[in-house]
Amino acid sequence: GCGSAGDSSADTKTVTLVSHDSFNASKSVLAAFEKESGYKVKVLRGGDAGEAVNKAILSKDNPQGDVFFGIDNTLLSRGLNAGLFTPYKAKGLDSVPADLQLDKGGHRVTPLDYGDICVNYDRAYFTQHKLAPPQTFDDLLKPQYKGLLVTENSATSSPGLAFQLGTIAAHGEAGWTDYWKKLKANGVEVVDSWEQAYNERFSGSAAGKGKGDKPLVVSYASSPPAEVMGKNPAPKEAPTGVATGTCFQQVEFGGLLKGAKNEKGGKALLDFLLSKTFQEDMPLQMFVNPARKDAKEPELFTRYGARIDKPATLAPETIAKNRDQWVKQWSSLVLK
Amino acid sequence: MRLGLMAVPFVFFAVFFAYPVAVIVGRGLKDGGQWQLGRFGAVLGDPDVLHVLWFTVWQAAASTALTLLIALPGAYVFARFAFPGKQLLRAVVAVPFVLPTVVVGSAFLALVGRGGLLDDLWGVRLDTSVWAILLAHVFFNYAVVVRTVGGLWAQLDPRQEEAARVLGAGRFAAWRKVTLPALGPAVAAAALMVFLFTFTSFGVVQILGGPTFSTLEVEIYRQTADFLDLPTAAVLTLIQFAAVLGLLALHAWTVRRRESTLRLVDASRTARRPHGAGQWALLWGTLTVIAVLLVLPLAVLVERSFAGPDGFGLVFYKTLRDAASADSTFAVAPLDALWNSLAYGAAATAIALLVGGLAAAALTRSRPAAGPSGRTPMITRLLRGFDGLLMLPLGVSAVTVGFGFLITLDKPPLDLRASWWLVPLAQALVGVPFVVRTMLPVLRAVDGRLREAAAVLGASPWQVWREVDLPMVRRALLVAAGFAFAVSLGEFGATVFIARPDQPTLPVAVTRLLGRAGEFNYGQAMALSTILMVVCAGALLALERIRTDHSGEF
Amino acid sequence: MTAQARTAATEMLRLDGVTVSFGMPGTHPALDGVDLDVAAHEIVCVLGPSGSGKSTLLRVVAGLQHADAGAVLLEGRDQVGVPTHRRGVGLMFQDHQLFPQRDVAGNVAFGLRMRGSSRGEQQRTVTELLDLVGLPGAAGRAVASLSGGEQQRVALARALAPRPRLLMLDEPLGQLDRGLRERLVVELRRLFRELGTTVLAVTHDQGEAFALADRVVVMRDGRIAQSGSPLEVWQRPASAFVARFLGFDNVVEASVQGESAATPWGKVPVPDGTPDGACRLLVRPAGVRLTSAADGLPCTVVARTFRGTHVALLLQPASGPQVEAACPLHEAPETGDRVGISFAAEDVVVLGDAEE
Amino acid sequence: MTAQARTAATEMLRLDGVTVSFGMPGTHPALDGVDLDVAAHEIVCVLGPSGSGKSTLLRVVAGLQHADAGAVLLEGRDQVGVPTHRRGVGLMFQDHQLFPQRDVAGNVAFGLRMRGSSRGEQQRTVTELLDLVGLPGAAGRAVASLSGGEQQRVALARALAPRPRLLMLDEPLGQLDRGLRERLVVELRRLFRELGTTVLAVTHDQGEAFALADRVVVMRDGRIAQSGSPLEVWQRPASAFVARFLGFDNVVEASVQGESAATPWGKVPVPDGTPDGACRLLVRPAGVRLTSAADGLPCTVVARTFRGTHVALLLQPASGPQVEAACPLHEAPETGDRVGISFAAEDVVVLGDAEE
Ligand SMILES: Nc1ncnc2c1ncn2[C@@H]1O[C@H](COP(=O)(O)OP(=O)(O)OP(=O)(O)O)[C@@H](O)[C@H]1O
Ligand SMILES: Nc1ncnc2c1ncn2[C@@H]1O[C@H](COP(=O)(O)OP(=O)(O)OP(=O)(O)O)[C@@H](O)[C@H]1O
Ligand SMILES: Cc1ncc(C[n+]2csc(CCO)c2C)c(N)n1
Ligand SMILES: [Mg+2]
Ligand SMILES: [Mg+2]
Repeated sequence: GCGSAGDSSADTKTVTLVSHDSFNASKSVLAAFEKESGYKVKVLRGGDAGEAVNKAILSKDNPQGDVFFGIDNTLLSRGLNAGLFTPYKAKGLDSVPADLQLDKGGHRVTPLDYGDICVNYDRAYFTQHKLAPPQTFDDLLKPQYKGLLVTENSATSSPGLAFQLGTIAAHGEAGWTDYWKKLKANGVEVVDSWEQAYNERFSGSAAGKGKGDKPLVVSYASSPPAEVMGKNPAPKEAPTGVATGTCFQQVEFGGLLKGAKNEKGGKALLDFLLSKTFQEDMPLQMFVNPARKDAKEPELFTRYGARIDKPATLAPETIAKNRDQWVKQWSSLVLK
Repeated sequence: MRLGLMAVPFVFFAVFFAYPVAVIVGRGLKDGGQWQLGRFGAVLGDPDVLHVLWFTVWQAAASTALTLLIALPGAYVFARFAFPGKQLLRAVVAVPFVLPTVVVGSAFLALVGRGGLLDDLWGVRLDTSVWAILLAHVFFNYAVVVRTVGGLWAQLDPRQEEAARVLGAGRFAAWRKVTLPALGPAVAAAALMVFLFTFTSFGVVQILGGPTFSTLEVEIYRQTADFLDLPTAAVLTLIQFAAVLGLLALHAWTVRRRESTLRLVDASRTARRPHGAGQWALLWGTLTVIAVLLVLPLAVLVERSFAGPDGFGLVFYKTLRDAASADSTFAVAPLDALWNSLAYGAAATAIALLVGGLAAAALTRSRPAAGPSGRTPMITRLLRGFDGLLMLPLGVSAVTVGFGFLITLDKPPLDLRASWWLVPLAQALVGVPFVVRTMLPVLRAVDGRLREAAAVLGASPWQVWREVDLPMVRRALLVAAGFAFAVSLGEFGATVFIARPDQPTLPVAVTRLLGRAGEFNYGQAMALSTILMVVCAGALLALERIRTDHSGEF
Repeated sequence: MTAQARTAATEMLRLDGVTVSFGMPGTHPALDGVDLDVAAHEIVCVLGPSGSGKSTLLRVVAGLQHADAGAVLLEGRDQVGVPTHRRGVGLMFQDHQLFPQRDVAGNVAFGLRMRGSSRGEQQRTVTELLDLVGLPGAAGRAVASLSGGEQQRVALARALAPRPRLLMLDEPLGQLDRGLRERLVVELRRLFRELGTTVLAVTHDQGEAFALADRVVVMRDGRIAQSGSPLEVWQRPASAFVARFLGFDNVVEASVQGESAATPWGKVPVPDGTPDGACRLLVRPAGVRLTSAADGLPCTVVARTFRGTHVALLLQPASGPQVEAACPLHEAPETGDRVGISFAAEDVVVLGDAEE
Repeated sequence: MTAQARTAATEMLRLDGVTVSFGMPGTHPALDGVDLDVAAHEIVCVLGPSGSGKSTLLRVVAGLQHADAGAVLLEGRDQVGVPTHRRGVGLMFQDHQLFPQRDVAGNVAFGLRMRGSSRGEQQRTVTELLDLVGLPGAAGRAVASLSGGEQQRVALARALAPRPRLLMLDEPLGQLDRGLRERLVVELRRLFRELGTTVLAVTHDQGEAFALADRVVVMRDGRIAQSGSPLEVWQRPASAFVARFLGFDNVVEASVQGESAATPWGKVPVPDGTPDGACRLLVRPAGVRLTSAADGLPCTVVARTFRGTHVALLLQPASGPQVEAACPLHEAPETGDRVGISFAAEDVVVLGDAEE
């Protein structure tokens, strides 16, 4: 009925998680938490990652829920500057590697997972053309890969932006424009969304079979396992691979929303999100890597996934400071 | 009484549109208590923005013209010819309306993109060209023209054209001189709607236009949702507003000069079997256009939903069912999503019909009775202005409305942010203009003397409405209901924003599936899209039945 | 009992100085201070040239047309502010305005439905009335499939069905052939007498008006030119306009002296008691007697029109305006013949003053 | 020159067994094997009861209604497959079908515009025709603001404007008052003569038909019941139906023997040369002479209707059907009076066979 759900956030038996569209969990895992803690979990998903953060910022005076899940390092500063979060040190933070803890001092946000944005390649294509797949950013400039890569618009797609940030991390604030000029000269194609790039243009995805003609695409390091998912019998290897030298790391954080109606429940939920149960459930639900070192990754990941040893990173403050300008520069450089 | 009728639409419009939009725009323009009017200069001085504005306007104009050109013959065929399968086809042409643009973009790419059908056959590629955008816009909006214009057309007295014919007018001349002027208001209404849709086109332009083409809508979305640059978004919104207002004024002006009462007859009596080579050619031509432009892209989706990893089969439908019982919040039971969609759709349609119907009734009565002219009562002018304002939601970005809701409807008594009703209310915002626009041309064409005839037979104003206006406008009303329902089924921009995640609609579920790698996700998305299409066609067909199942009632 | 209430008892309709102006520059008002009383159970026919305001008059009474001045009273009650559907009047429109989405029965039963009559009664009335208007079995037909006259009859049946206390008919029989019309006039008169319906009917057919009406009202340019019983109006047209409107063209300026008057046609006998002085005379065609050319006023036959029951002759005397005469077919001279005419006093009418 | 071509030279329109059936169960076809020839420059009026197929006939000729059987020939050429606008015919609709979006001038000029006439000519014609129909200065008015008769006149002007070779008029003057109608009949006849227009006009008004037409065609139930000059039809109705349709109700079964016939009214004189045997007789009301009750067939006056030019009497003889008689007002007996009647041979018509 009208307004029935609106006031339920005041009810301390419910804890509300605000997130983006990609949030998922096993029903059983959530149910276990509910049973154990006595809280009922409500999930609100508010668009893609950027939208969700912006919505949270806009409604910060009267937040929609208690915990926010899914602010990543490219947007972190925006959330922190807006004063979105109440500091809370979640249980289990010690098991999280230090390099993921980007707000180590304040504990306003808690790292929950990470993933890498990398160039994926279509194995079949490269076998067929007797070509070695590219491995690094610089490989992409080579003439043998001319016209093979499709990426996303930095202005409208978060993988697109992440890839750009990766190139900036690799080539420095001075050198990245040059890199993109060359990449453009080498025939990079840009489309507006990941869906389009991956499903329509990339020849390696199941969806793109028969129509996509780009064997290289900017996607997630976890995309190959996803391609295998559900296949019976399980193939020897994934149809796609990851160029491990082209990765940019995205770390996702959660935090207790300032003004939460059920702060106690929020804290319990945040603890739960960092618990081993949840962390081990995450990979197959959201295709990300758990933040906890001691969380076991599923076989799908270990078998078909790639190990990214040294992903590119940038400090959230640097990103926050330059982001809009970088995107503008990138647009006029690549799109015009 | 007019004001009474107007109260509901007025409150609805004020609370669920004007207030949220005003607040979000105000928030953007008023930074730290200061009006940031300097922003206008900055944004308007940006050549990129001007370029976007120019592209937005011209592609919308071109899309509208092309849609009218292609769909008007279709409207004629549907209005005046009787042929088997007509009702089904009338439902089918409206199906594109409900499909998420992502899905449609993908289907279109399969036809006109690289490696698409055209490419295979003739080596023609239209993706990243404006043509793909224009054709997709025709694809979406064909039904708008066919159904709104065709609805009135079927009710026009064919003897008017006969009168022209015996005065020496050829078929086409008779159409141009007699029928077209009579259809004028309906054509204008359809053109206005198509223009507004294409003017605010988002998904189609993004997918088919590539990053090089951008509309104001895309810019507003980007500034709001990606950059949180509310000042720029506000300025762009106001620019869009201004453009839409100008258009509405133009529309009102052209329509007011053309509106007249018409001879309306019972629509079921005007359709004939085609007669002569010309008419058969027209019928087949229309069927071909529908087959190529509308059915083929839909067929691509259907084909993909069946093309499993091991050949054709129901595997995606089956996994869709299995996934629903899987232990994950990701999977959506298709039946649940379907049910959510239908429930939202029914509620949104009801709201749109109520609000739009009341508004249309009030606006009809606002016309000064045939008689002494020159005096335009204040109230009449007020209502006329309101007529235009009701169209504004079509010209405002879904993201603006969504963000507006978020920051305004959060306090009692209007704490609706997480309410189930917020979704149908937002969807009705798009449905209301449809209802008003489809009904008004017909209501205004009803000869006032028919109402008088009812009054002298003892009918009260309410009975007059029920007994005279309603039967006349029934067709339009059902067209409007169909659209309101389709809009709701297909609405994505606002729904994804405000729908509760435990109650995703079919398009939301489809989009979620498409957002993930993996063969099954994609196949299931196609399967869900197919279900969406079938449901839409079924619902519209059911509405068609209501339309014809009335007979000699006492 | 006040005077107002007393008149109300016998008076169904009263118009008091009703004026309607459509504000077209250079034209007279459509209704110009019309006063009219219609007694209960009376049948009044409104006659008048096209555009003289007949339909507008009915529309004002029904409350469909706002009067710029004057009052409409029904049974003594001022109707200002009373909406049409509460006035209890019926109106058959000149152009019928049948409901296109309803079949014949749906149209005829409409008024009954609005009054909440039972289905059975509706059906009975529909059958009865369709029989009356000569369309038995048409109940289920679509109105668009009816011929013009059939539509008119359905419109008539629709107006009759709810049996309003005051029924207004705008050219109810105009598209019907003579036989049907004559039968309907007789049956309608009987029906109205039976039900005590008060009727205000517009017609352009004088025959119909005279056959149907207790009283006729002749309109001209928005005013009432004459009102009276059919016989009165016919025998004593109040003005040259009314005379001409009734089809009498033999109107001349005359100067009465004693038993006859001097006219351009020579001496014309006038009825007894006509005051001396200048006036206009009407000589009805039946009062123009043909004689031999030598005996009467000599004339040439200019035209000869067969009128079914008689032949109408147009005669040109040596001087003065043309004279119209009527004579039986077997006595009629040919065009070009020379005949003489004399005038019969009983068909000479002295018209009112010089109003033209 | 073949026979076909020769007839074509003088024949504007020929219908050959035209049949139109609307497929309503239990009804006769709207047109049932209609044969009709209209010569060039001829003015033919179609008369007939409501629903007898008159409008359908015109629609078939115009190509607006598909004929189920038969052929329509214009100037000798079969019109099958020829679209309406190429037939060169004009049609004024019974319900006018004025274009509501155009003003009066726009309506009248429509046909001229379709023919590509110059603006000047359009304007001239509009002014001329509006003058003709008595609506000078109405050019700029909205058609919805016109009275019923005014609309009819605009429709007439619109049909006249393009001067088609064959002009069809469906009840062109039905809503006009008598004076205007008579004037228009005269002017239209003149105009048609001048332009050499062939005219096929539907009317329910016999007076109009007789005044306008060279030939009248009486229809009944989709067939042609009689065709001939007005005088012929009037004087010699071919059947009891036509007689009754023309308003003659004095039709009786008779048995002729020599100079008179035995009827329920007693002996009635018959015209010379009537063959002996059974037949039906029509006695025109004018042929019923009033005598004293002692002299003729004794009757009672049952009804007495004032008809403007005369009084119609309905008389009941002691036995046999009622008799209608006409007499001048000043000689008319009162209802209930007893009178005698005799019959005048010149107003007795022997009708064709027993068709009813
Ligand atoms: N479209 C139609 N469908 C069914 N029946 C029709 C249709 N049009 C005419 N009719 C029927 O055909 C018959 C002839 O109609 P038509 O209009 O020709 O009559 P009419 O002689 O012009 O009569 P009126 O004088 O009343 O106009 C009528 O009985 C009518 O009901
Ligand atoms: N809505 C209107 N606007 C302007 N003028 C009007 C309107 N309605 C009627 N008139 C004018 O008022 C006058 C009277 O019209 P009305 O319809 O009463 O005539 P009428 O006597 O019924 O004529 P008819 O016999 O032709 O139907 C006409 O001159 C007409 O043109
Ligand atoms: C260019 C364009 N894009 C989408 C639609 C379809 N559509 C119209 S309204 C609506 C709901 C959301 O507003 C949807 C999906 C269209 N007709 N034109
Ligand atoms: Mg009138
Ligand atoms: Mg007719």
